Amino acid sequence: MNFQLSEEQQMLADSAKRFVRDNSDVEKHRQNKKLMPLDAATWQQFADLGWLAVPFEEAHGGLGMGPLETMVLLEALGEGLIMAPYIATVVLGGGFLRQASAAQRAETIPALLEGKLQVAFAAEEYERVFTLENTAMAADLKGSEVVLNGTKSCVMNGDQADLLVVLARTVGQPGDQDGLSLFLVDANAPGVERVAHRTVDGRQGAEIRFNQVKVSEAARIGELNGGYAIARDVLHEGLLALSAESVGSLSVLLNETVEYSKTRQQFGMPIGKFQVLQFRMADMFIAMEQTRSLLLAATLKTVEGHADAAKAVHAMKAQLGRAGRKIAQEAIQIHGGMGMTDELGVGHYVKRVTGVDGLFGNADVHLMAMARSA
Amino acid sequence: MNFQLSEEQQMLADSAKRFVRDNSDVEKHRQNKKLMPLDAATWQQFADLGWLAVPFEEAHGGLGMGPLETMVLLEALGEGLIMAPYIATVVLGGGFLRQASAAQRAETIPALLEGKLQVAFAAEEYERVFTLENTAMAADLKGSEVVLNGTKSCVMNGDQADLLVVLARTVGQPGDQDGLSLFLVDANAPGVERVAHRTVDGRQGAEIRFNQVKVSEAARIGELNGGYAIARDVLHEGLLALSAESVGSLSVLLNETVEYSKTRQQFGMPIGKFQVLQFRMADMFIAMEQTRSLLLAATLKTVEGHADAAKAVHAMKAQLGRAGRKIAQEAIQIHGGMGMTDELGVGHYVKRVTGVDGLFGNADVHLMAMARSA
Amino acid sequence: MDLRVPEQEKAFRDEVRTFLEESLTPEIREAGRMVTSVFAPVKEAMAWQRILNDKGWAAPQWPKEFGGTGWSVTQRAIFAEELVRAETPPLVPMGLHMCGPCLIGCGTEEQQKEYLPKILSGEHFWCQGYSEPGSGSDLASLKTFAEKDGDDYILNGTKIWTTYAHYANKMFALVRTNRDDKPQQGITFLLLDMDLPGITIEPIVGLDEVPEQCQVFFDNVRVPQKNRVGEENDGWTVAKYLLTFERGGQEYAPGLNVMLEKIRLMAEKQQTAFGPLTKDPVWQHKFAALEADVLALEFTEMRIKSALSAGKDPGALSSMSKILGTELLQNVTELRIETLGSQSVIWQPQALVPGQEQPVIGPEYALTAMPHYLNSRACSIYGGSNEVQRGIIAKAVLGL
Amino acid sequence: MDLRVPEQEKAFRDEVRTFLEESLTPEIREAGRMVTSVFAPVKEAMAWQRILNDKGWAAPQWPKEFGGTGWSVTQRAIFAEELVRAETPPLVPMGLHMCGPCLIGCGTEEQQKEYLPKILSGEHFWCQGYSEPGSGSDLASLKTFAEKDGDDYILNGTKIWTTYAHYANKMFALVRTNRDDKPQQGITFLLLDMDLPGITIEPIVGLDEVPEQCQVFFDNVRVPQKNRVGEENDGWTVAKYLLTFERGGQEYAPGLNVMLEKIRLMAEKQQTAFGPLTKDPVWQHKFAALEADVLALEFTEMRIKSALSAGKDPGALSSMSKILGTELLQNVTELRIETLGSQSVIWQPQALVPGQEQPVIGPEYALTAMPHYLNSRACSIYGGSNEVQRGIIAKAVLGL
Repeated sequence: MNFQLSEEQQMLADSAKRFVRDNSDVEKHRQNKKLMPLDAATWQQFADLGWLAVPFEEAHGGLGMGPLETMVLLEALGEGLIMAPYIATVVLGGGFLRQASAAQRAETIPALLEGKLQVAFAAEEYERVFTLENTAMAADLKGSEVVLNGTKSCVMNGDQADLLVVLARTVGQPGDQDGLSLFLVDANAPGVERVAHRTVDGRQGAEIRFNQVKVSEAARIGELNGGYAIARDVLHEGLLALSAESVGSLSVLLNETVEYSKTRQQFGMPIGKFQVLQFRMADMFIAMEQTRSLLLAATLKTVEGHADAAKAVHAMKAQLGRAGRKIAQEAIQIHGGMGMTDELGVGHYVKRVTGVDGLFGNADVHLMAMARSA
Repeated sequence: MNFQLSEEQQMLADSAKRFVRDNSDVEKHRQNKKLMPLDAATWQQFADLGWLAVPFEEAHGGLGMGPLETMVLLEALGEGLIMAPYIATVVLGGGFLRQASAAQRAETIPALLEGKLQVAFAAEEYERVFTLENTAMAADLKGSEVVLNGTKSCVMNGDQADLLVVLARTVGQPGDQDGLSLFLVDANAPGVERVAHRTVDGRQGAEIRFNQVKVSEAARIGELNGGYAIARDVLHEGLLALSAESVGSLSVLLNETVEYSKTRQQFGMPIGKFQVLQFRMADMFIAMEQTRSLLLAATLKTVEGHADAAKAVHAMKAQLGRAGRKIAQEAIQIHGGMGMTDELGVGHYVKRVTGVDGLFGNADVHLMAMARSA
Repeated sequence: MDLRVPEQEKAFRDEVRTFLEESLTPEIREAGRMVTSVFAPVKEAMAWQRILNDKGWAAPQWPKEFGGTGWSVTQRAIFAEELVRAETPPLVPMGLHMCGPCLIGCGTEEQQKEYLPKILSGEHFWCQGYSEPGSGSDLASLKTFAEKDGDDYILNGTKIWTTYAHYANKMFALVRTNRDDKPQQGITFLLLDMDLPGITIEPIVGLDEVPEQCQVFFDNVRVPQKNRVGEENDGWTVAKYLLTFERGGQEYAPGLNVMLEKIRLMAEKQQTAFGPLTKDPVWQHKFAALEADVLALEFTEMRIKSALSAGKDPGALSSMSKILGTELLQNVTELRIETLGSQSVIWQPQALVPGQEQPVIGPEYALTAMPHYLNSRACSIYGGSNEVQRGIIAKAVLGL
Repeated sequence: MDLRVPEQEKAFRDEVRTFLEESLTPEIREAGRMVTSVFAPVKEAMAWQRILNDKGWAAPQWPKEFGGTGWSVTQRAIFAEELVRAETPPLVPMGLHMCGPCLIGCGTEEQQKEYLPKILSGEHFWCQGYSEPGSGSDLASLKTFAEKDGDDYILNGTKIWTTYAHYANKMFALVRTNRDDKPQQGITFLLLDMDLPGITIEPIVGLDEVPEQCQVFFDNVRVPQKNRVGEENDGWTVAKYLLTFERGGQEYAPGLNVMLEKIRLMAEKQQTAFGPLTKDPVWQHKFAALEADVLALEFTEMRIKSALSAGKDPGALSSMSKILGTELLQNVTELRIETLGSQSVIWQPQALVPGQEQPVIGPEYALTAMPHYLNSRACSIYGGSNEVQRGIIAKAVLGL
């Protein structure tokens, strides 16, 4: 058992922390009050730093790293509230593309590594509580083609994506794990209509409507009706990354709250001297460290293929929701009025953490998934 | 709308408070570490004070009062942690007997009013989460007789009872509201075997085994298979009484904790000066007053026959469990080591409040019942 | 004890309902439905106030001689409940609920005659200049100074969290007039025009991207001394009069019940893999726990009204109702975003501006959820933070 | 980073398991299963200690030269985990875990030779005389006074919450030897015999009706000065040495995991109207939330061990593990009584006394639930209350 970073991991962490020190996105969160195009310069920097290559095998031109390195990188990005769509394109997108056919891989991965391809995972649907198996959107088989009809909601990075990974139901009913299939769809294909929107956390997504969108057999990832297992495994890597990023953000929320409480004077002393606030900040600290422990648990169990890895991932996302809610709410309450403003960084971290619980199933969804995976 | 006690109710409250001032049972809770016989003298006092007659119609020799007066009386008894089995015999027992046939009433109510009859409601069963409809114990019809076989658990006052009200299943499956029937059974009838036990709250109950116990048709209360509605309504009155008693106990727990915190010195000052403890006691106060509000809601809605009365009763029992747990735990924590002793009253109040949540369905059971009665 | 409602109160409720039915315009109704704050959009709120004022119902809590309605405690509660149930936009409170009562209690007859009718009509739009950057919950530490100069005061300093200062033409403010007194003394209650030379207003953008609050700067602003309410250095007494006036405080349960019912309807539309979310026991459990809390608060508030009607001081119960009301509001808005999942993550603050025509992305009912969740975090901060409120219970009620 | 377990550690775990399998008697196993406190029944706990001592495993945390095992951090953790998983009764800690380390760190060679072997063998049964009626979490305020008189100290005062004083033949105590110093100075660490003239022991009955704690009175009790550990007035240093010795503190997760698994098995037996309780989503939700908390704590404790193994100070993580471990224990015992409903209300403390033959009323697995729930409320009080622990995090970790 060993919780020390390897030399390579430490280098990655150092480089990410350096980047974040010079490039915090908090100011952008303050300024962006309407839909913005992708920050191409930052994305190119990511490519140049080799970060886009992290989770890809060396045979595909990648660095041959995995969830541990993604964790190290994302935690640093979370500290700077960096909004580049790394999880959508590299972790989720890359995760699906690695499972795609040789032809699909050859067509996509080099472009992704160069920073020329944006990807989005179209999974959620309106008025359906998110779990993969609750997917309802139908994909109808017409000969060797598949026809997609329906709407995907809140597709993160869906507004910028060149390529969509669409989860749809080829047979069965919502609730069935069987009968789901995954398709790679050109985001600009005929019949694909995208309505871009901002999200509460300062990022962007899209509602994506599919109107008689035809895809060929070659566009499928994995077996017909066998998309569930692939989607689950890739999503779990996405959740690991999302949690790593959030742990970075939570640590900033805690630190900024503690520092603010040391300077803000009320009733003749710094509010950090009030015992009630001290205890609440101690509880914030505990909640954050417990989240970090579950992040380590879920990431290491996944990397090493433990039987209870999936359960640990669910536990982590649930903890992230619960601890994130608590830390965010306390951060605002302790900052008082200042915590409610667009001016201070704290509010933007709060909005990110709040948004994260709403993505890919909230704490309750994942607690129940834990119960089912027992 | 009016929340003031009537003159008659105020007199009852005053007399009960006087009794409790002179007769607190806290010392008995300290002394009784084994099974004790009924405190007949206290029970006779109850009879002499007219308290046993409170919920009976004047035609039956009662005072013609109802749940409001029971509330007033029980809250005072709860303040003194009085262990007399008023709820078992008068509220539940009396509630069932009032619904019994004229012959049954004539045979039982006068004795009850004189203090000569103890009653118990045999409802719970081992390894079955309590709801009335979850009753499994079977009552088999053999001609005009019914034969009872099985075991009832944790029958409060079951050790002292002369008369048992037994809820059993005449048809159907656990989960069905239909098919339950109620029987009056002589506690000393052949085939009835009672194993008395103490309960955590300093009271007593019994496991009651029924071995080929035969009862006649005349022993049934209400229609065959129609026991559910009667049991539900009587149980709701029992829960109102239990909650009123508990509100009395909770108010003592709060007061004793506040007073203790004013005298106990640590780090050079009374612990009640520490802001963290002040806030926690403020929250205990809020929890207690919210419980009192729900007690009023449930009692008044029941008395006036509002459509949502049953839901309010469930809300109250749930709140009692949640608030009681919180207040009890804080009372111990703030008392420190002294709260963990048999010596101080506080521990006995804690044990009562803790026991109450376990009786007739805990907070979760009643929250789900609320959801079903929506 | 009983919950009975006398016939005349039922008739009164019907009268209110009929009036609301007839006089609420579609624009006002929409603004009410879309509210995500205790402060409604100004235009619609003021339109609604004018309608109410025409009926004589703009300030039921005022004494009849100043334009109040003369209603009983119960009638006022019924009226407030019906406004909430009809989802009317809340009236802007600074004039009607804050400045007005202070003038009624402590203003001169001249001040009362000059200002009260214009508060009712909405001609004067007031903002409240209490908080300062250095004094939030600790008002006694305020520093904005008013120096006497002839018949005027000359004001220097700054106020913050001044709701709607950018819409206001009047401000009532607490300012320091004596630096030597004890902190709570030496404070004076002043009325001033917002267009006076030397006043600068800087809106503060909130988490919901709405500039609801402002910071206001005073640079040698001349305010006539006749604009003082009460004695010099005695402004604390004027400000505290409001507490006497609003004994029992605000009722939260009616609004919470409306929100719970709306959440239940939203949950019915959300499909899980096992049926609608309303059939999910975990959701039911959370919802029931909140329903129980709100029912308890409803009866706590009834106990307060019952005491007030009987001419008694509800005391401790009022102290806890602000804590419960605000924290349950926060819990309810939290359950709503949980109920909506990623639909609440979609961010369209522009769609909440009344009258805008751009199509909404996602279910329209999801639109207010996240802004309201975020905005409601402020409820436990302003108006005496809940830390201050718990301190009051500990000290004043429990004697700690 | 990895969770890999080296082969030699797997082999060690097997060795421990085999030993436990072979050496646990039915009586000791039963006492372990029935434990409702951190303190096991004395007779069985001491029998178990003698077996462990024969194997040389009674005090793995001690240095090898004093009778320890010389195991690594990981081996010690494995050993502790296996004891918990086998549900062995916990060893009485006052000698092995409290007094022993103080003597190892601060005792004279003579004291070490005299006492340590008898701690291991159980010949000396120690109790801890720290708390006093006036000083619980505030140890520095203790008042029991030791006056010098020739070669002796003369002790007067009283100690409280002295676990198992009525079984003990030795006490280690903190006593005041100088009233003029600052509170934390002027305290001396003394060893004394429990049969000295002038000592009176009064057992204190707990909520679970078990007299686990005592109050001990000293009336002119003569203690030889050679029984002092460390310097006079420097007892605080001796007592604090324990913190250095037990860096990282106790592990809670293994025991919590055992309890959770037992609760799951109990829940499987409880029938709701819709199937076993384990299929009830509300129960599942609560259980999963606790499982997540315990898994997090397990990894927090692994992070502590990893730091210790690397020779680093786990610092802040240790401060939080006592809070989490005790509060999760309380939550787990609470879920157990909720799972058992009225079965946990039946009160049979006599049935918990090892070896008694009276039949149990209700399911036997329900027997320990309520006593353990009640007893565990003490965990957040003793050993530095959780209020003290949160204060440490606020001050030492967050710098507040």
